[in-house]
Amino acid sequence: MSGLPIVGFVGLSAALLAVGIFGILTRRNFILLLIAIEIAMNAGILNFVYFAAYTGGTAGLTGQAIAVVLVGFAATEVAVGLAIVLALNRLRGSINVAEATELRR
Amino acid sequence: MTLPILSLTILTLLVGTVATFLAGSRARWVALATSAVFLGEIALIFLGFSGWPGYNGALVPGFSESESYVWIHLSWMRINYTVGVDGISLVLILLTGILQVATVIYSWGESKRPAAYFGLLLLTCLGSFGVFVALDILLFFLFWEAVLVPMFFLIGFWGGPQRRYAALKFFIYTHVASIVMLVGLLALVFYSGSSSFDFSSVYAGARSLSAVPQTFLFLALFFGFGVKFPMVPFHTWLPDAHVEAPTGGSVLLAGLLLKLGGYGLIRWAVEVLPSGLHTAQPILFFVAFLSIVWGSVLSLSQRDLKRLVAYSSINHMGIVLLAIALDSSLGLIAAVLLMFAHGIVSGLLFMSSGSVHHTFGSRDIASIGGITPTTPALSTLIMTGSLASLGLPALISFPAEFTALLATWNGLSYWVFLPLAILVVTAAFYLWMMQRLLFGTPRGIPAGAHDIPWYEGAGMGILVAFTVLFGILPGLLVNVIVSSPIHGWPGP
Amino acid sequence: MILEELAFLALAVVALATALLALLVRELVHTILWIAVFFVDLSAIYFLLEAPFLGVLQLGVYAGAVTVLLLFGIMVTRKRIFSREATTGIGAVPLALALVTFIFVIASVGEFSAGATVHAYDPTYLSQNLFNVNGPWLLLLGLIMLGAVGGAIYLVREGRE
Amino acid sequence: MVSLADLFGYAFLVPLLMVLSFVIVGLAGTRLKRFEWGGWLAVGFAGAALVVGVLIAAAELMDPSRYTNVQFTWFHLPAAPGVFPNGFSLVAGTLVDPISALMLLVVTVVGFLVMLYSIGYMHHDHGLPRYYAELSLFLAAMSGLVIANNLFEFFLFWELVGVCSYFLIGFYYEKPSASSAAKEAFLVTRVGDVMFLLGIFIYFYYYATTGPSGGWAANGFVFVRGTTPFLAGAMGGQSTVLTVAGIMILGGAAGKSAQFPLHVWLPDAMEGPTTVSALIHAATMVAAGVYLLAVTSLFIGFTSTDQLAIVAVGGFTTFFAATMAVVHPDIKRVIAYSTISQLGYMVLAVGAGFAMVGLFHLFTHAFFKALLFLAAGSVIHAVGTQDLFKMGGLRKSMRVTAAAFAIGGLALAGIPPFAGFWSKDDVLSAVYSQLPSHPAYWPFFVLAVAAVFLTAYYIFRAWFLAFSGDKPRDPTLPHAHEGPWVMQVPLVVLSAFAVGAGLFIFWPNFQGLLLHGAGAAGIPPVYGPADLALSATSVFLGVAGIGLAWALWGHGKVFVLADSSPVQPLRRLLLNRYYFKVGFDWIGAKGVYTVARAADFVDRFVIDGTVHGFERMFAELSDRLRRIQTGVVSDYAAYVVAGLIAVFVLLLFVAPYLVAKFGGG
Amino acid sequence: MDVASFAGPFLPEILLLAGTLLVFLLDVVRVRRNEVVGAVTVLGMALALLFVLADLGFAPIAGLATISSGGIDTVPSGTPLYAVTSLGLVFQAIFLLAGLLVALASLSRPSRERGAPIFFGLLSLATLGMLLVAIASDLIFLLLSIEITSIATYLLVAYTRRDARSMEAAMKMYIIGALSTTLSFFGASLLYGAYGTTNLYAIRAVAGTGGYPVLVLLGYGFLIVGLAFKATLVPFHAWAVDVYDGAPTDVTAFLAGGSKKVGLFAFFLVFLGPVLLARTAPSGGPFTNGAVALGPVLQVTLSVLAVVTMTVGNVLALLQKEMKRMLAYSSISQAGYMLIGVAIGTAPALAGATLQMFAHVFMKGAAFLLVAGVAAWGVGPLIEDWRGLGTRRPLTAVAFALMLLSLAGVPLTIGFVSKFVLFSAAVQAQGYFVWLAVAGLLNSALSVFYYARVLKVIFFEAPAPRSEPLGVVAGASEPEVLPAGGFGYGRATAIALAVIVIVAVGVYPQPVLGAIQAAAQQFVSLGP
Repeated sequence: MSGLPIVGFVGLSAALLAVGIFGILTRRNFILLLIAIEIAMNAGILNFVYFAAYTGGTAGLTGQAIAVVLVGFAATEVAVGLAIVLALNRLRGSINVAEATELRR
Repeated sequence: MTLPILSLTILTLLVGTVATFLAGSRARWVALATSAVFLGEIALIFLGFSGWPGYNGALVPGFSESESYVWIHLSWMRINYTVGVDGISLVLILLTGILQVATVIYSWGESKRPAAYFGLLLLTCLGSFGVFVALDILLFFLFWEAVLVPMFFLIGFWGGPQRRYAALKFFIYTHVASIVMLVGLLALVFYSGSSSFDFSSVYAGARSLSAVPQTFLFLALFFGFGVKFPMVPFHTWLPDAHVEAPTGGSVLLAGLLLKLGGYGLIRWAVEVLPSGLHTAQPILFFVAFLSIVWGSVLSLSQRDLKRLVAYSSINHMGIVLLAIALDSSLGLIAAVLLMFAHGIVSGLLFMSSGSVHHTFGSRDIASIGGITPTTPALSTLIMTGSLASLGLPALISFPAEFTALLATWNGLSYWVFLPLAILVVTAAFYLWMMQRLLFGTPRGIPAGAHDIPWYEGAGMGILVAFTVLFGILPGLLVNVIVSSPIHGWPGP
Repeated sequence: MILEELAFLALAVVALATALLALLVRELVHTILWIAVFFVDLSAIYFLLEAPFLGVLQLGVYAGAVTVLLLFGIMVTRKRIFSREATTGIGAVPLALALVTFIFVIASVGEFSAGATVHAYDPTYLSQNLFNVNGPWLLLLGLIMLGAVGGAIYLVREGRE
Repeated sequence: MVSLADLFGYAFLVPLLMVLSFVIVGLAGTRLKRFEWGGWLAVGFAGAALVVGVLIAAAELMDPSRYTNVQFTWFHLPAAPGVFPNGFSLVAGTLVDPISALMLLVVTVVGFLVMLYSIGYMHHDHGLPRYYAELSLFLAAMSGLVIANNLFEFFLFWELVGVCSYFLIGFYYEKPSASSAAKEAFLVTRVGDVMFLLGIFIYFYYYATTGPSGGWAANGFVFVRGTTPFLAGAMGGQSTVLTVAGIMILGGAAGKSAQFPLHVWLPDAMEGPTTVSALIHAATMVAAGVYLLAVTSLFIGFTSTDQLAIVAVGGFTTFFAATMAVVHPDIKRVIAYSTISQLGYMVLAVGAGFAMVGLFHLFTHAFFKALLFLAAGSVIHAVGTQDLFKMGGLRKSMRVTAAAFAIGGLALAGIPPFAGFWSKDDVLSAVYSQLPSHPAYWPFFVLAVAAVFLTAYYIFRAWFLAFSGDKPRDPTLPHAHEGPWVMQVPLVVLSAFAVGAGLFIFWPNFQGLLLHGAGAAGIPPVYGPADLALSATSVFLGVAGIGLAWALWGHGKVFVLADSSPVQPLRRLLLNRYYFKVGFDWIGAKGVYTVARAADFVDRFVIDGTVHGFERMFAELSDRLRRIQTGVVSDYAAYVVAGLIAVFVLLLFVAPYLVAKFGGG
Repeated sequence: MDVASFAGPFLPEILLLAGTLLVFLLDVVRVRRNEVVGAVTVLGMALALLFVLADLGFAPIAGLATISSGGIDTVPSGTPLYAVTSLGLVFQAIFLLAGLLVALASLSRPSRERGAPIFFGLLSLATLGMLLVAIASDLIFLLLSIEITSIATYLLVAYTRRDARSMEAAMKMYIIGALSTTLSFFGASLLYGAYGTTNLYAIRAVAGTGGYPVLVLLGYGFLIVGLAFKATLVPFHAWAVDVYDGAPTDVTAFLAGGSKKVGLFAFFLVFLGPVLLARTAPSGGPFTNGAVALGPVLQVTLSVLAVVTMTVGNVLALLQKEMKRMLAYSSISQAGYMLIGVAIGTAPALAGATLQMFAHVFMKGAAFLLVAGVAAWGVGPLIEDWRGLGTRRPLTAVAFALMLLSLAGVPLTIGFVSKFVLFSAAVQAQGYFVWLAVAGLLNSALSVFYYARVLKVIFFEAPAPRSEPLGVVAGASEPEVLPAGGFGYGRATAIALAVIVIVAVGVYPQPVLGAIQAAAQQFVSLGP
């Protein structure tokens, strides 16, 4: 099976990473931040899958295996993030990260 | 059977220091006992120096007594605990012993936390002793820094009103300098292709370097040691530290700490980097002349007695630097003599400044004066110290300054006129000080002021005795200095 | 061939668009909607890349579990489910940073020759790889989850006291 | 059989005795009230020293060709390549030779007499233990200087006598003027000392390899008995650096002997007790400068340029100091200026190449000048003032003193047969003998001759003011009376010397002393007809001076110059000592002190300010950087991304560039 | 393959895992007494440490060793995910010591605290993650192990559930941490794309021979940033200050003393191959200078980061008024020193950096533990509040002074030895690395400013009259007396242990330094 456009794939993951970063930098809602992180994370996973597909052999399989593990990891990370969101919401009544600036300077 | 006398001495001082810290109200007795034992051990070292059987002199070539034990051995760095003495260190060790006992006796009446005070005094002396005997770069640096900490506390806890500022300034100046020095010393090891930090192998390795690396190494080391000297313009820590330090601290600061710089420069830079010294000579001369002039001229404008003496120290150490920079055996002998002399004399002067402060509650020579009728003994001591400091014959500074200036003439011919002319200024500020403080009509003397207590007199008396002894018989010291092989002194 | 490329192009555009929309829409619930679409879209890309197992996993874990989790989070932290995000604009600096990062990464693509072969893998081999050779990864993942579960439960449990 | 010559090795006893006196009186003086606070003890020691000194001098007189050197090594440096190929030694020792014996005689005699005199003169003062201790130390140092056998040791004692002088001038330290004068004396002589030191260095350096027995350095630069000075023998005469050395030695001598332009301290040194002035500032210490020049010229030698310089300084000072003495109202200062002037004669003689002539004048001058001072001291003791214009008529109540002062004055004025005549005449004729070969000496010779007139005038002006007339001009003065016997005996003894010391020259043994001391050089010229004329001229000038003094001041008259007189500015100039002191004070107080204050400012604000500037810079930087810690996590994320980009830039652009340019690692 | 031979090399990890599981299990069965769970944790860590030390061959316990010395320090064949190296063992010891210190100190926490099992469980889990980092030989294995530690520490920071400050800290740490993780994995994916493998030894081999595309540079760039989060390098440090400040102080001690080193050891693992080996020219690309090898480029980059980190950390610490934040900044600057070791990449430099990390556990970790204990006495958060501690609690003050002096690099302390070795190594490497030594030393001079300031406050300033200690009525008794009672045995033991190590190793470093040097030597000599 012949290749899909290489620029496209790396471009897509780079773009997703950029979108994720952009989201992390601009959003103030913790949950949106979590979503942005997941978008960026998925860019990495996509890279692994893509490179796995083009590497082939055992090494290629490894890439897919990494992707599988990372999907699980990302979900776990979100769970932890949500726990913090809930605790933060309980303590401050807000999940706006820009408002939590008690620690500074 | 060899007696590890040097390690034994370090151990004695260590134990004595710890015991003093723990001794509470009896600290001064412990300190005195330690000093006495220390003096005894110095005597033993002197004996060993002149061929006392049972000393392992040949271990480190050129050093009469030496000991060496493995400390840190890695594949790329070999550090030993190596100590040894030669003539130069022996003279300065003697200075350490004298100043220690004099300071302890002088401070007999210290009432603010005496245990810690005496302990810190002993610790300073321990560090100085270590610096003078260390023949390994790490050991040297270690003792070097070990002097810094007790002095920081002495200034910071027992000092005058500005003590915190002064302590911090002292610590930071000297610390930055030791850092540069450390880089220089490390580079000395590694650039000379040696993995050993021992003096002898560094000596062998570094001397074979070419002129350019030697110069860079020398300049780094010179800066490191020079701040301790202190050389102008890195000297401003000294007046502040002296003014704020307690008397005992001042004495050791001027008497020992400044000598560390001179000793370090001789041992670790001049001896091992002859080409470096040769190239850097103009810089050294410039700094030396600057220090000589600056210290003297500034002394003239001081109102605080201690500050005046502090600036005069800068002037005297400038002459030491000049003598070292001359790169001749005569100059080096003069430098060591001068360091010894300055140690004793500045100790005497700082003690008398302290006594003036204790007695009259001020050291401002513009506001108190004519103290001689009130305190004849103190007055005599101040006079003795001042005259010794301005180079009166039959007192210890004279042979030293004479040799230094003679060496300067030999090396620099008519340039000697500058330090010579400054001798006049030096005389001027001491004389003016004496005129204002000691003579004239009494003023600013508080009611009930009486002459100094016995212990202060005794402490200063010891120094006066040595001032006169070695003033009349400088040959005793010179014989010691020249009796050991002189490392690569090329002569002019 | 063309078809696949076109499909990829479409999926990529959708992925980007949904990702952006998820972050930019003002209603949080819409965000969840868009992010769900984004996950599904990615899963489609995985299928396109002959990685069906991953595609399924993506659907299950992301489009299913994570989305629900996020929705749950929004529900707990917002009084009204359709509350609006008090967003703070876009900002030039973040945009620039993101763009520069993008440019740096995309610039590296020039290294690759276009049109390599896409290899397909049998999920059986994948599972062998995953559980045999690279088994420790899963072990580590398990440890991560152990900590996450223990800690997260502890954190959240306090809320009910 | 013990001969007197065995004493030579024991010359060190003289300083040793006085050191003992110093130590004992210094430590125990306060408990010796019964012995005049240790004064009698000091007199005893001085007496013992006198005995030794006289015996040594006598022995030397018996056999004037003896040189006896005893020494030990002070310190020794082993041979090192470079300047001191044979090593370097400094030694200490005693050298008894004709000139040191002569000087030793002067020092011990005057020292003993002054010490004795002090018992009476100082009786009412406080701090006597200090006084006697310091005076003993001075005598120790002075006798040490006299018998020193090398320049280094010479310098050592030279400095010590300076310090003793410092202490004794400042004896009345409560008086600001006294402590100020002491400081001034020390400082001005210090200037000379510094030059002296440089001279020593030059000699040491240049004779390190070329001196006798394979390098002077190796055996300690000892003054070696020889017939020719080193300069002539080893260095072959002229060289720039040796000229400089000679000038430096002259500087040292000028400082000590108060020669122009370092003369300012000596008049002020009169703040000390009169006994001190007599001993230190007339007879011995100030003469040390001349002694130094003599020793140097005999053992080392001067170049001809040096000689001219010495002649110039000496000749000019002779006249210059005498002019200031002419107008001064203070009895001690008049004598002090006279001392400067007389020292000028000695310097002149040494400079002209006749060291022994200079020393001869030194010898006689010591006695008559000490006599003058002690007589003046007697007066001051009696009337409690030094102001000549308040005195008058003292002749009646103080006959011994008046006579002594007159004898001293006649000796000073150079009236035969008093001591001063013989020696001063020797000086003048010695210089005169050099005039044909050294025409440049002419002006200084003329000044010296002119000074003879002034000398006679001012000293008799003083005599007339103090002793002639009927009663004191200031009626508030206490009734004058002679001092106790201890004060009178020295006056009598010294008077005898003032009369007879000059006649020694006719004693062959004494002549032998001078001849042998001089070695080949500096033998006094043989008298000829021209010398007789010169003698007559100088005697005539002396008599004329006395006559003028009698005319103006005799019989208690006071000569007052009209305010409008054209010489009034000159008088003011002289009274203000040519404004030298003012100038020196200005340089010291204003010039140097201002520089010192400026330096202090630089130290505090520029150097320390720079340090504090760094400190502030770091504090500022720290404060700025702290503001990036906003507490907003999005900002932190932005830093991470910015850092990411920075790392990319580093990795892709900067680092490759640096590595390519400088090489890695 | 029997169980013993399989499990043998991993006995420490297994022991610790068992301990962790046991602690969580205790929570389930509702045994929540602080002392009990704490003791279990301490026991687990201590046993693990024992075996690690045995594996390192320390004489008295070498008989316990589970790995024959021949079994380590050779390049693993194939592409295994983990390999025990002696440097790894050294680091395991360091990590375990850090964990042990914190666990010991935490024994002194209030025994009624309900979350004790969670705290100790997360603590040992985090430590376990660190142990796993130390044996990683695969990039993904490494990153996942780091994540174990990260996740556990996020939750540890948030552990005091009712404290808004620590929750804020957890939030910040989580967000920046997650971002960094994302970037790390992205970087790993690029490296995977470039080399087709994630095995570090394989990458090392390829990078050493085959040149590098820009993709590799980008991959390493991403990894630098991702790992820099853990190692708190500037400018990726901003979170650390707030988190160190806001987190429960014992946790801060763990973060600063322990988990920070994970990032730095990861630098060792990831970058040492390229730094050491990859000196071949790149294959060309749009940005690279065609003739420059990978290694020097990475060295320069890491050097710049190191210098920036220590300088900024120190400058920021200068004016800090709060004790914990001052220590946090100091900790950041220390990371810069450690990174020097990687940048230089020689065995001496690695040894120096490793010793520095070893020292840092006892200096900074113990300092935070001490701060926590002092705070429990009612002393405020500001440095000012420590006034007069020298007279009121001399022993504590001296211990703290020793730690600060050690941090400042004063001789006869471990901090001096480590810096001495590190900077010696820099000078020994010659070239521009000498300037690294100079920069490091100047920085340590700068650091003296703020350490000395603290010492000044503690020893030279009179106690503040207003900061009445807890339980003392104002004016009722002399205000100079703090409430009775010390730190508690656990904390006191931990601090005493730290002080002993600081001084003992400072005086005679040969045993520790020798072992580290040997390990570093072997680590560097690994490779194709």
